[in-house]
Amino acid sequence: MTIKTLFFGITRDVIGKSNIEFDLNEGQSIADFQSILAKNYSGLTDIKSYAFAVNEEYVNEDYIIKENDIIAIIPPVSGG
Amino acid sequence: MTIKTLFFGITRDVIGKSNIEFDLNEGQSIADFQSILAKNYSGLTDIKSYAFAVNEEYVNEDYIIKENDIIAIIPPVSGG
Amino acid sequence: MRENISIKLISEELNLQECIDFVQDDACGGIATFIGTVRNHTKGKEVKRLEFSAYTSMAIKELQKIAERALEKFDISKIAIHHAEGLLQIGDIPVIIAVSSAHRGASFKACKFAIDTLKKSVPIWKKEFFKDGEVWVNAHP
Amino acid sequence: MRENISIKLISEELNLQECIDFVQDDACGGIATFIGTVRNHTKGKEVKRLEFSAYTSMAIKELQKIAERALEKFDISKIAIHHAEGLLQIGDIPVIIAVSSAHRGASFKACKFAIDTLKKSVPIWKKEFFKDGEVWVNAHP
Repeated sequence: MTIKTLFFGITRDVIGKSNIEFDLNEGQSIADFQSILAKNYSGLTDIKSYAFAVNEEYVNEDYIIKENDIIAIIPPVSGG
Repeated sequence: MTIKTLFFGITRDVIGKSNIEFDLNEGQSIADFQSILAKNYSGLTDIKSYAFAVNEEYVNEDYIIKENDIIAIIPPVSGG
Repeated sequence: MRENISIKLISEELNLQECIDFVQDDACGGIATFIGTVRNHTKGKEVKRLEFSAYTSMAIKELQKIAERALEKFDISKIAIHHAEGLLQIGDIPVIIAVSSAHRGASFKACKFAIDTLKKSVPIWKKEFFKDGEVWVNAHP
Repeated sequence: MRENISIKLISEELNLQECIDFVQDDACGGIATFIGTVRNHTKGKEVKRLEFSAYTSMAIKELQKIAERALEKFDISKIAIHHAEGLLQIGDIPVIIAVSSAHRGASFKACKFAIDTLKKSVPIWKKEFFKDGEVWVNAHP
Protein backbone atom coordinates (compact mmCIF):
# COMPACT_ATOMS: atom_id res chain seq x y z
CA MET A 1 0.00 0.00 0.00
CA THR A 2 1.09 3.55 -0.68
CA ILE A 3 1.35 5.75 2.37
CA LYS A 4 1.67 9.51 2.26
CA THR A 5 4.19 10.94 4.71
CA LEU A 6 4.51 14.58 5.67
CA PHE A 7 7.70 16.28 6.85
CA PHE A 8 7.94 19.42 8.94
CA GLY A 9 10.56 21.70 10.42
CA ILE A 10 14.09 20.35 10.36
CA THR A 11 13.04 17.00 8.88
CA ARG A 12 11.67 18.82 5.87
CA ASP A 13 15.05 20.54 5.44
CA VAL A 14 16.94 17.25 5.87
CA ILE A 15 14.75 15.31 3.47
CA GLY A 16 14.41 18.23 1.08
CA LYS A 17 10.72 17.55 0.52
CA SER A 18 7.50 18.31 2.35
CA ASN A 19 5.94 14.93 1.55
CA ILE A 20 6.88 11.55 0.15
CA GLU A 21 4.84 8.46 -0.72
CA PHE A 22 6.24 5.22 0.67
CA ASP A 23 5.35 1.69 -0.37
CA LEU A 24 4.66 -0.25 2.81
CA ASN A 25 3.40 -3.77 3.52
CA GLU A 26 0.22 -4.44 5.45
CA GLY A 27 0.95 -4.98 9.16
CA GLN A 28 3.99 -2.74 9.36
CA SER A 29 4.26 -0.67 12.50
CA ILE A 30 5.54 2.85 13.07
CA ALA A 31 8.74 1.23 14.45
CA ASP A 32 9.18 -0.64 11.14
CA PHE A 33 8.56 2.54 9.22
CA GLN A 34 11.11 4.40 11.33
CA SER A 35 13.76 1.81 10.36
CA ILE A 36 12.93 2.32 6.69
CA LEU A 37 13.21 6.08 7.08
CA ALA A 38 16.53 5.86 8.95
CA LYS A 39 17.97 3.57 6.26
CA ASN A 40 16.97 5.91 3.43
CA TYR A 41 17.63 9.27 5.06
CA SER A 42 20.77 9.12 7.16
CA GLY A 43 20.47 12.85 7.94
CA LEU A 44 17.54 12.11 10.24
CA THR A 45 19.90 10.53 12.78
CA ASP A 46 21.34 14.00 13.52
CA ILE A 47 17.99 15.09 14.93
CA LYS A 48 17.44 14.88 18.67
CA SER A 49 14.32 12.79 18.36
CA TYR A 50 11.10 12.84 16.46
CA ALA A 51 7.58 11.68 17.03
CA PHE A 52 4.95 10.35 14.67
CA ALA A 53 1.40 11.38 14.05
CA VAL A 54 -1.13 9.44 12.04
CA ASN A 55 -4.12 11.34 10.72
CA GLU A 56 -3.26 14.32 12.93
CA GLU A 57 -3.01 12.38 16.19
CA TYR A 58 0.19 11.37 17.96
CA VAL A 59 0.84 7.59 17.84
CA ASN A 60 3.44 5.40 19.47
CA GLU A 61 5.84 2.89 17.88
CA ASP A 62 3.39 -0.01 18.10
CA TYR A 63 0.78 1.60 15.89
CA ILE A 64 0.09 -0.60 12.84
CA ILE A 65 -0.10 1.50 9.69
CA LYS A 66 -3.32 1.18 7.70
CA GLU A 67 -4.35 1.95 4.14
CA ASN A 68 -5.08 5.66 3.61
CA ASP A 69 -3.25 6.69 6.78
CA ILE A 70 -1.36 9.93 6.52
CA ILE A 71 1.81 9.82 8.57
CA ALA A 72 3.54 12.95 9.81
CA ILE A 73 7.08 13.14 11.13
CA ILE A 74 7.08 15.51 14.10
CA PRO A 75 10.54 16.81 15.06
CA PRO A 76 10.86 18.47 18.50
CA VAL A 77 8.26 21.21 18.64
CA SER A 78 9.11 24.80 19.54
CA GLY A 79 5.94 26.86 19.40
CA GLY A 80 4.98 29.58 21.83
CA MET B 1 -0.51 68.09 70.79
CA THR B 2 -3.08 68.11 68.03
CA ILE B 3 -2.99 65.12 65.74
CA LYS B 4 -4.78 64.92 62.42
CA THR B 5 -6.52 61.62 61.78
CA LEU B 6 -7.84 60.43 58.42
CA PHE B 7 -10.74 58.03 57.96
CA PHE B 8 -11.40 55.88 54.90
CA GLY B 9 -13.92 53.38 53.64
CA ILE B 10 -16.38 52.10 56.20
CA THR B 11 -14.74 54.02 59.07
CA ARG B 12 -15.45 57.27 57.23
CA ASP B 13 -19.11 56.23 56.96
CA VAL B 14 -19.25 55.24 60.64
CA ILE B 15 -17.57 58.42 61.88
CA GLY B 16 -19.33 60.61 59.34
CA LYS B 17 -16.19 62.61 58.64
CA SER B 18 -13.07 62.15 56.52
CA ASN B 19 -10.74 63.66 59.12
CA ILE B 20 -10.72 64.72 62.75
CA GLU B 21 -8.16 66.48 64.92
CA PHE B 22 -7.51 64.77 68.27
CA ASP B 23 -5.78 66.25 71.28
CA LEU B 24 -3.21 63.69 72.46
CA ASN B 25 -0.52 63.69 75.12
CA GLU B 26 3.15 63.17 74.33
CA GLY B 27 4.16 59.53 74.68
CA GLN B 28 0.79 58.04 73.74
CA SER B 29 0.93 54.95 71.56
CA ILE B 30 -1.31 53.76 68.76
CA ALA B 31 -2.84 51.32 71.29
CA ASP B 32 -3.71 54.25 73.55
CA PHE B 33 -5.17 56.11 70.63
CA GLN B 34 -7.25 53.10 69.64
CA SER B 35 -8.83 53.07 73.13
CA ILE B 36 -9.71 56.74 72.77
CA LEU B 37 -11.27 56.07 69.37
CA ALA B 38 -13.26 53.08 70.61
CA LYS B 39 -14.58 55.11 73.56
CA ASN B 40 -15.73 57.99 71.36
CA TYR B 41 -16.99 56.08 68.33
CA SER B 42 -18.76 52.91 69.40
CA GLY B 43 -19.69 52.16 65.79
CA LEU B 44 -16.07 51.23 65.09
CA THR B 45 -16.46 48.04 67.11
CA ASP B 46 -18.76 46.64 64.41
CA ILE B 47 -15.86 46.62 61.98
CA LYS B 48 -13.88 43.41 61.54
CA SER B 49 -10.56 45.02 62.33
CA TYR B 50 -8.61 48.03 61.30
CA ALA B 51 -4.99 48.94 60.96
CA PHE B 52 -3.15 52.20 61.47
CA ALA B 53 -0.81 54.10 59.24
CA VAL B 54 1.31 57.05 60.30
CA ASN B 55 2.57 59.36 57.60
CA GLU B 56 1.52 56.85 54.92
CA GLU B 57 3.31 53.84 56.43
CA TYR B 58 1.69 51.00 58.36
CA VAL B 59 2.59 51.04 62.07
CA ASN B 60 1.87 48.61 64.89
CA GLU B 61 0.25 49.23 68.29
CA ASP B 62 3.54 50.13 69.98
CA TYR B 63 4.24 53.10 67.79
CA ILE B 64 4.55 56.30 69.88
CA ILE B 65 2.69 59.15 68.24
CA LYS B 66 4.76 62.26 67.56
CA GLU B 67 3.96 65.89 66.87
CA ASN B 68 2.92 66.50 63.25
CA ASP B 69 2.17 62.83 62.63
CA ILE B 70 -0.78 62.19 60.40
CA ILE B 71 -2.61 59.06 61.47
CA ALA B 72 -4.82 57.10 59.10
CA ILE B 73 -7.38 54.49 60.11
CA ILE B 74 -7.18 51.65 57.60
CA PRO B 75 -10.22 49.36 57.60
CA PRO B 76 -9.85 45.98 55.81
CA VAL B 77 -8.69 46.76 52.28
CA SER B 78 -10.47 45.42 49.20
CA GLY B 79 -8.67 46.68 46.14
CA GLY B 80 -8.00 44.69 43.00
CA MET C 1 9.99 56.02 40.19
CA ARG C 2 12.35 53.43 38.77
CA GLU C 3 12.35 53.11 35.02
CA ASN C 4 11.26 49.46 35.18
CA ILE C 5 8.18 50.23 37.29
CA SER C 6 4.93 51.88 36.17
CA ILE C 7 2.40 52.64 38.92
CA LYS C 8 -0.94 54.38 38.39
CA LEU C 9 -4.01 54.99 40.50
CA ILE C 10 -6.41 56.94 38.34
CA SER C 11 -10.06 57.82 37.82
CA GLU C 12 -9.92 57.27 34.06
CA GLU C 13 -10.32 53.95 32.29
CA LEU C 14 -7.24 51.72 32.57
CA ASN C 15 -5.36 51.02 29.36
CA LEU C 16 -4.12 47.45 28.87
CA GLN C 17 -2.04 48.27 25.81
CA GLU C 18 -0.22 50.96 27.77
CA CYS C 19 0.77 48.39 30.40
CA ILE C 20 1.92 45.89 27.76
CA ASP C 21 3.90 48.56 25.90
CA PHE C 22 5.55 49.63 29.15
CA VAL C 23 6.75 46.14 30.15
CA GLN C 24 7.56 44.94 26.62
CA ASP C 25 11.28 44.37 26.43
CA ASP C 26 13.24 43.00 23.49
CA ALA C 27 15.28 40.89 25.91
CA CYS C 28 12.12 39.19 27.23
CA GLY C 29 10.34 36.10 26.01
CA GLY C 30 7.00 36.81 27.55
CA ILE C 31 4.58 38.96 29.49
CA ALA C 32 2.17 37.67 32.14
CA THR C 33 -0.78 39.85 33.00
CA PHE C 34 -3.67 39.84 35.41
CA ILE C 35 -6.69 41.92 34.52
CA GLY C 36 -9.33 42.32 37.20
CA THR C 37 -12.92 42.60 35.98
CA VAL C 38 -15.97 43.72 37.92
CA ARG C 39 -18.14 40.69 38.64
CA ASN C 40 -21.92 40.83 38.42
CA HIS C 41 -22.44 38.87 41.64
CA THR C 42 -20.94 38.29 45.04
CA LYS C 43 -22.03 35.54 47.42
CA GLY C 44 -25.10 34.94 45.28
CA LYS C 45 -26.23 38.57 45.26
CA GLU C 46 -26.42 40.60 42.06
CA VAL C 47 -23.96 43.49 41.98
CA LYS C 48 -25.06 46.62 40.09
CA ARG C 49 -21.80 48.56 40.21
CA LEU C 50 -18.73 49.21 42.36
CA GLU C 51 -17.00 52.20 43.78
CA PHE C 52 -13.31 52.23 44.64
CA SER C 53 -11.91 54.80 46.99
CA ALA C 54 -8.33 55.01 48.19
CA TYR C 55 -5.90 56.67 50.52
CA THR C 56 -4.31 57.74 47.29
CA SER C 57 -0.89 58.95 48.37
CA MET C 58 -0.28 55.93 50.59
CA ALA C 59 -1.78 53.50 48.08
CA ILE C 60 0.68 54.67 45.43
CA LYS C 61 3.56 54.11 47.87
CA GLU C 62 2.31 50.62 48.69
CA LEU C 63 1.89 49.77 44.99
CA GLN C 64 5.43 50.97 44.40
CA LYS C 65 6.69 48.75 47.24
CA ILE C 66 4.96 45.72 45.74
CA ALA C 67 6.61 46.40 42.39
CA GLU C 68 10.01 46.80 44.03
CA ARG C 69 9.60 43.60 46.02
CA ALA C 70 8.54 41.73 42.88
CA LEU C 71 11.69 42.94 41.10
CA GLU C 72 13.80 41.75 44.04
CA LYS C 73 12.09 38.39 44.52
CA PHE C 74 11.72 37.28 40.91
CA ASP C 75 13.91 37.34 37.83
CA ILE C 76 11.73 39.80 35.94
CA SER C 77 12.47 42.78 33.76
CA LYS C 78 9.61 45.29 34.17
CA ILE C 79 6.32 45.55 36.00
CA ALA C 80 3.25 47.76 35.62
CA ILE C 81 0.50 47.98 38.25
CA HIS C 82 -2.42 50.23 37.35
CA HIS C 83 -5.51 50.56 39.53
CA ALA C 84 -8.75 52.49 38.99
CA GLU C 85 -10.55 54.77 41.45
CA GLY C 86 -14.18 55.87 41.40
CA LEU C 87 -17.32 54.28 40.00
CA LEU C 88 -17.01 51.11 37.91
CA GLN C 89 -19.66 49.15 36.03
CA ILE C 90 -19.91 45.38 35.52
CA GLY C 91 -17.13 44.24 33.18
CA ASP C 92 -15.00 47.34 33.85
CA ILE C 93 -11.36 46.85 34.80
CA PRO C 94 -10.31 47.87 38.33
CA VAL C 95 -6.75 46.58 38.06
CA ILE C 96 -4.12 45.58 35.52
CA ILE C 97 -0.80 43.98 36.39
CA ALA C 98 1.71 43.22 33.65
CA VAL C 99 5.15 41.67 34.11
CA SER C 100 7.84 40.84 31.57
CA SER C 101 10.67 38.36 31.98
CA ALA C 102 13.22 36.45 29.95
CA HIS C 103 11.69 33.14 31.09
CA ARG C 104 7.96 32.87 31.60
CA GLY C 105 7.89 31.18 35.02
CA ALA C 106 9.17 34.31 36.75
CA SER C 107 6.57 36.64 35.27
CA PHE C 108 3.70 34.30 36.22
CA LYS C 109 4.96 34.12 39.81
CA ALA C 110 5.57 37.87 40.06
CA CYS C 111 2.15 38.68 38.62
CA LYS C 112 0.42 36.41 41.13
CA PHE C 113 2.54 37.78 43.98
CA ALA C 114 1.62 41.35 42.99
CA ILE C 115 -2.14 40.85 42.85
CA ASP C 116 -2.20 38.72 46.03
CA THR C 117 -0.18 41.34 47.93
CA LEU C 118 -2.17 44.24 46.50
CA LYS C 119 -5.38 42.70 47.82
CA LYS C 120 -3.87 42.40 51.29
CA SER C 121 -1.94 45.60 51.79
CA VAL C 122 -2.89 48.48 49.51
CA PRO C 123 -5.29 51.01 51.09
CA ILE C 124 -8.01 50.85 48.48
CA TRP C 125 -11.61 50.08 49.38
CA LYS C 126 -14.41 48.66 47.31
CA LYS C 127 -18.06 49.37 47.92
CA GLU C 128 -20.54 47.06 46.22
CA PHE C 129 -23.92 48.41 45.20
CA PHE C 130 -26.86 46.01 45.16
CA LYS C 131 -30.50 46.63 44.18
CA ASP C 132 -31.32 47.01 47.87
CA GLY C 133 -28.28 48.65 49.38
CA GLU C 134 -24.52 48.93 49.46
CA VAL C 135 -21.70 47.25 51.34
CA TRP C 136 -18.04 47.92 52.01
CA VAL C 137 -16.32 44.69 50.99
CA ASN C 138 -14.44 42.82 53.78
CA ALA C 139 -15.49 45.42 56.35
CA HIS C 140 -17.74 43.34 58.58
CA PRO C 141 -16.90 40.23 60.61
CA MET D 1 -15.58 24.54 18.57
CA ARG D 2 -17.10 25.09 21.99
CA GLU D 3 -18.40 28.56 22.71
CA ASN D 4 -16.00 29.00 25.63
CA ILE D 5 -12.91 28.23 23.51
CA SER D 6 -11.26 30.45 20.91
CA ILE D 7 -8.40 28.88 18.93
CA LYS D 8 -6.48 30.60 16.14
CA LEU D 9 -3.34 29.82 14.18
CA ILE D 10 -2.91 32.66 11.72
CA SER D 11 -0.38 34.54 9.60
CA GLU D 12 -1.71 37.97 10.58
CA GLU D 13 -0.74 39.89 13.68
CA LEU D 14 -2.36 38.55 16.86
CA ASN D 15 -4.88 40.80 18.57
CA LEU D 16 -4.70 40.93 22.37
CA GLN D 17 -7.92 42.90 22.77
CA GLU D 18 -9.77 40.25 20.76
CA CYS D 19 -8.59 37.56 23.21
CA ILE D 20 -9.58 39.67 26.22
CA ASP D 21 -12.98 40.46 24.73
CA PHE D 22 -13.56 36.78 24.01
CA VAL D 23 -12.83 35.57 27.55
CA GLN D 24 -14.36 38.57 29.36
CA ASP D 25 -17.34 37.31 31.31
CA ASP D 26 -19.55 39.32 33.65
CA ALA D 27 -19.52 36.39 36.08
CA CYS D 28 -15.71 36.48 36.29
CA GLY D 29 -13.47 38.46 38.59
CA GLY D 30 -10.35 38.30 36.50
CA ILE D 31 -8.42 37.37 33.39
CA ALA D 32 -4.91 35.93 33.36
CA THR D 33 -2.96 36.19 30.14
CA PHE D 34 0.37 35.11 28.79
CA ILE D 35 1.77 37.01 25.84
CA GLY D 36 4.83 35.56 24.17
CA THR D 37 7.27 38.07 22.70
CA VAL D 38 10.13 37.42 20.30
CA ARG D 39 13.40 37.77 22.18
CA ASN D 40 16.44 39.46 20.66
CA HIS D 41 18.86 36.79 21.87
CA THR D 42 19.12 33.09 22.58
CA LYS D 43 22.00 31.48 24.43
CA GLY D 44 23.99 34.69 24.09
CA LYS D 45 23.51 34.97 20.33
CA GLU D 46 21.67 37.87 18.75
CA VAL D 47 18.44 36.84 17.04
CA LYS D 48 17.43 38.83 13.94
CA ARG D 49 13.98 37.36 13.40
CA LEU D 50 11.98 34.16 13.71
CA GLU D 51 9.89 32.01 11.47
CA PHE D 52 7.11 29.79 12.74
CA SER D 53 5.80 26.95 10.65
CA ALA D 54 3.17 24.45 11.66
CA TYR D 55 1.37 21.27 10.79
CA THR D 56 -1.60 23.57 10.76
CA SER D 57 -4.54 21.18 10.84
CA MET D 58 -3.02 19.04 13.59
CA ALA D 59 -1.77 22.06 15.53
CA ILE D 60 -5.28 23.47 15.70
CA LYS D 61 -6.55 20.13 17.01
CA GLU D 62 -3.83 20.04 19.66
CA LEU D 63 -4.54 23.63 20.71
CA GLN D 64 -8.21 22.74 21.00
CA LYS D 65 -7.32 19.74 23.20
CA ILE D 66 -5.24 21.96 25.50
CA ALA D 67 -8.16 24.36 25.88
CA GLU D 68 -10.56 21.49 26.61
CA ARG D 69 -8.21 19.97 29.17
CA ALA D 70 -7.78 23.37 30.83
CA LEU D 71 -11.56 23.72 31.13
CA GLU D 72 -11.74 20.24 32.69
CA LYS D 73 -8.82 20.64 35.08
CA PHE D 74 -9.43 24.16 36.35
CA ASP D 75 -12.47 26.12 37.49
CA ILE D 76 -12.32 28.59 34.61
CA SER D 77 -14.93 30.16 32.39
CA LYS D 78 -13.37 30.78 28.96
CA ILE D 79 -10.02 30.37 27.26
CA ALA D 80 -8.45 31.82 24.12
CA ILE D 81 -5.23 30.46 22.57
CA HIS D 82 -4.01 32.33 19.51
CA HIS D 83 -0.71 31.51 17.79
CA ALA D 84 1.04 33.18 14.87
CA GLU D 85 2.59 31.52 11.81
CA GLY D 86 5.18 32.94 9.43
CA LEU D 87 7.90 35.53 9.85
CA LEU D 88 8.10 37.51 13.12
CA GLN D 89 10.39 40.35 14.12
CA ILE D 90 11.88 41.11 17.55
CA GLY D 91 9.10 42.20 19.93
CA ASP D 92 6.36 40.62 17.81
CA ILE D 93 3.86 38.34 19.52
CA PRO D 94 3.91 34.63 18.59
CA VAL D 95 1.32 33.55 21.13
CA ILE D 96 -1.46 34.91 23.35
CA ILE D 97 -3.28 32.88 25.97
CA ALA D 98 -6.13 34.45 27.93
CA VAL D 99 -8.23 32.75 30.60
CA SER D 100 -11.12 34.08 32.67
CA SER D 101 -12.36 32.71 35.97
CA ALA D 102 -14.51 33.68 38.93
CA HIS D 103 -11.50 33.39 41.25
CA ARG D 104 -8.08 34.39 40.03
CA GLY D 105 -6.06 31.37 41.17
CA ALA D 106 -7.70 29.12 38.59
CA SER D 107 -6.99 31.38 35.63
CA PHE D 108 -3.32 31.75 36.57
CA LYS D 109 -2.95 27.98 36.82
CA ALA D 110 -4.83 27.32 33.59
CA CYS D 111 -2.83 29.94 31.71
CA LYS D 112 0.46 28.42 32.86
CA PHE D 113 -0.77 24.92 32.07
CA ALA D 114 -1.78 26.00 28.56
CA ILE D 115 1.53 27.62 27.62
CA ASP D 116 3.60 24.82 29.19
CA THR D 117 1.61 22.16 27.34
CA LEU D 118 1.60 24.11 24.09
CA LYS D 119 5.38 24.24 24.14
CA LYS D 120 5.55 20.47 24.59
CA SER D 121 2.87 19.10 22.31
CA VAL D 122 1.67 21.42 19.57
CA PRO D 123 3.28 20.77 16.15
CA ILE D 124 4.64 24.26 15.57
CA TRP D 125 8.30 24.87 14.81
CA LYS D 126 10.43 27.95 15.29
CA LYS D 127 13.45 28.78 13.18
CA GLU D 128 15.79 31.42 14.56
CA PHE D 129 17.71 33.62 12.15
CA PHE D 130 21.10 34.91 13.25
CA LYS D 131 23.52 37.19 11.43
CA ASP D 132 25.47 34.12 10.33
CA GLY D 133 22.84 31.46 9.83
CA GLU D 134 19.62 29.90 10.96
CA VAL D 135 18.63 27.14 13.35
CA TRP D 136 15.53 25.06 14.06
CA VAL D 137 14.98 25.48 17.79
CA ASN D 138 15.21 22.28 19.90
CA ALA D 139 16.03 20.20 16.83
CA HIS D 140 19.57 19.11 17.62
CA PRO D 141 20.88 17.10 20.56
